[in-house]
Amino acid sequence: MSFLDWATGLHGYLFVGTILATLGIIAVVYRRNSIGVLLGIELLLNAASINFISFSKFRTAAIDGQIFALFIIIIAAAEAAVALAIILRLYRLRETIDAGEANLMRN
Amino acid sequence: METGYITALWFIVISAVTVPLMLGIGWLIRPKVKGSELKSQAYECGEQPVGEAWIKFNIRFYVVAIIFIIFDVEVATVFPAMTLYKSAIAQGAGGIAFIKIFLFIGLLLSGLVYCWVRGDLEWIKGAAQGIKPRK
Amino acid sequence: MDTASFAHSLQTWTGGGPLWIWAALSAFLIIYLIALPFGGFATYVERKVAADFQDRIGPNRVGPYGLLQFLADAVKMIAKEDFVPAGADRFLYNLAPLLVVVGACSAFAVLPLSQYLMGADVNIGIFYILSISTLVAPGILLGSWSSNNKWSLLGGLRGAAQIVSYEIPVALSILPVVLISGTLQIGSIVEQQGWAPGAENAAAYHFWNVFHNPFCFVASILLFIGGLAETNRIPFDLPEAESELVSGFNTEFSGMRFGLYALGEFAEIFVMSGMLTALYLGGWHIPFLNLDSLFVKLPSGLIALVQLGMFSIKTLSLVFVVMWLRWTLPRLRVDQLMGMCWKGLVPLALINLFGTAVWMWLFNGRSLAQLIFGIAGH
Amino acid sequence: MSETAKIILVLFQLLTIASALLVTFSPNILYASISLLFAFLGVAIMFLYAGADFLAGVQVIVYIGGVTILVLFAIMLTSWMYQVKLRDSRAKLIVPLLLALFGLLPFLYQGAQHLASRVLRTVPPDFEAFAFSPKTNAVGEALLGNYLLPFEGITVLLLGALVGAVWLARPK
Repeated sequence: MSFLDWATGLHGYLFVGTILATLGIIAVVYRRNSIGVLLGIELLLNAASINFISFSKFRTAAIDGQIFALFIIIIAAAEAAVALAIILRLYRLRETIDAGEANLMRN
Repeated sequence: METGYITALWFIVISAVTVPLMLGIGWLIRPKVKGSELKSQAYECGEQPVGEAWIKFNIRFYVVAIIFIIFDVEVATVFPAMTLYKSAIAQGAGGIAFIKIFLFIGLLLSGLVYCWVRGDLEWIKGAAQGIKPRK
Repeated sequence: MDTASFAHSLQTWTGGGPLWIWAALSAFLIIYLIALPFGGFATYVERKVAADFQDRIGPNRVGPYGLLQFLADAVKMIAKEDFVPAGADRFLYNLAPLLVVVGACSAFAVLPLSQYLMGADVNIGIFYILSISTLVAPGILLGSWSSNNKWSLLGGLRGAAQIVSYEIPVALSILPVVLISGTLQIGSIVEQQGWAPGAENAAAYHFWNVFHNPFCFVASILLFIGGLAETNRIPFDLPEAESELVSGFNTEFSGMRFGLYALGEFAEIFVMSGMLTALYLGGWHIPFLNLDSLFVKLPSGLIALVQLGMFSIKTLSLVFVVMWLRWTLPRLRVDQLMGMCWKGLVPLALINLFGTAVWMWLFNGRSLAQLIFGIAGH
Repeated sequence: MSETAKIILVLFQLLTIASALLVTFSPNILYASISLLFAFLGVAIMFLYAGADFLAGVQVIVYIGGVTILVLFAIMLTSWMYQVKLRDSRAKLIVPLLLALFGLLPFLYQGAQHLASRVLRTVPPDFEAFAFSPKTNAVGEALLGNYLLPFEGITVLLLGALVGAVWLARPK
């Protein structure tokens, strides 16, 4: 089995998906800039849809995985719209976009 | 079908290569001139540039972008459903397909109506409250 | 009627060779023989048309009637001093024209030049154009941001807001065609717009989509208006409004970088006109004539040429209308622009969609022409 | 699938990974969002190769044409966001890196136990046919058939998102 076959097969897809998911988690935890956190979430959602798509092709050859990926994309877009509106609001209220300082609900 | 997508990818690759190619040719044949500080100033109609270019903008741009992304998603989702309508009519199931599709679009429309009524589609501040821009 | 991609045609005409080479060559030919020369030549035509409208002569020095002006312009652009303003973000400044050119030129892949000359007749055809041309908006936005100039940034933000807003009416005006044809594949959409009252499978042909029903006629006009706005043409040229924003998002772009922006813009105009031609105006079809149902079987090369000519005539007349409008209509204000999109075009496009669906339901999917000639539905 | 096509796919996969690295680690938030654009593009190409042509189109339209533009607007409209330099703490990297190791372990294992994994390789018979068959109609059939309720439900979600986001972003 050559490298090309591996990379373009199921394992290659899952490998890229895993890397994206990991980097997404890292961005969510590590970034203090709220927009950076949002970018990390987008990476995570992309990783999830890669997994759905790859299993839909390499295991079932059915359309269902693609429908799930479609819904993931839709929800990601809605989530991005709301999240960015929240970030803008946060800035207007607290003059910051540091995710660590959005702690009004803590006390 | 495979060839189709591979060709489409080649289009992307070749048009992406075109830009560095043209800039590279230009770099080779043009005279090398050393720019001065005055020359590389940002253009503000001949005046000295004032402050940063990154000034604060009308937040309306952002509201429009939000409305756009929601509609974009809805339109993209409705495309595959639309491709079925013709065959649904041919099979005599046009009514059901019509209701399924236009229920979806009707909800989309209600979002537009909400934004319209609340004045989010007005570009000028206060236009929703009846303050008209100068004619 | 069989549709073959340009790569397949090249393979059959030359005989053999791996397909991917022909795929790459077809992409190269279409971009370098159609997209970029059109972008260059269109600047000459634009100036000549402008001169005619204003009772001037226009460019007349280089070559007969100034025909070679575009070559002179190209040489000038390429040889011009390269200049990056102070405080610019160099990486994004270089990346921005790339995004615009890729967004505009890649869309040529699915334009139905002829049934044997389509770059790639992919089955998401229209969707491919819609999706790849979204790269233009980030390109404009980044170009304006990176050049560290107030005019640029204002123009770029306006441009991006305008382009993304008008994507909605454009997509909604494409949907009636999808309803009628039941596919997104451009080759098959064009094929269905042929003319064949006497043929056996006459129900499969419903003449030009623009005459399919009254709603489609309105939808095609909306698509044209939306296309004007997507390509930043007058009356929607707010992103580069000369009289208020100097030159808008490309103020700080000079020489070949500006040239690339201009090429991208003209290529996009061609794509928009070509898309309108393919979706509503019958694409490569000659009106009232079906080349495949003639009494003689024409060679495929000849058919390809005739169809290419037909497609070019339709598309270039639309391009001419675009240039004509430049000297006819005044520029809109930002609030009028946004109001027109969200309160005018979007509701109207939704009505068209609804109307087309009702028409399809009532008349069992038959077009006006089919009703007149009494052709049965499916 | 030809070797050339496979090489193109691998190149786009590498582009995806490289851009994702930039998204996570670039200190400049604008560059992070631009590289996110390229990551999305790479993922779209991966979708294309996996037989999800329509999904690839949606990915480009929604993510590149929508989400990226929205993020760029947010960064540019609030110019201060660009200039704010928030220091990220390195200590926070430990947990995710452990998670990453955990996630990538199967692949290391798979490299070693190359033959064992071949057992998993039960390729469906119509594998190639699925990859390059038109998907738009199939997606439409699923949306109007089995997935009708989520299809209609998604509009309610989007409506809620629209109303909420516009309310939050509305200038006061």
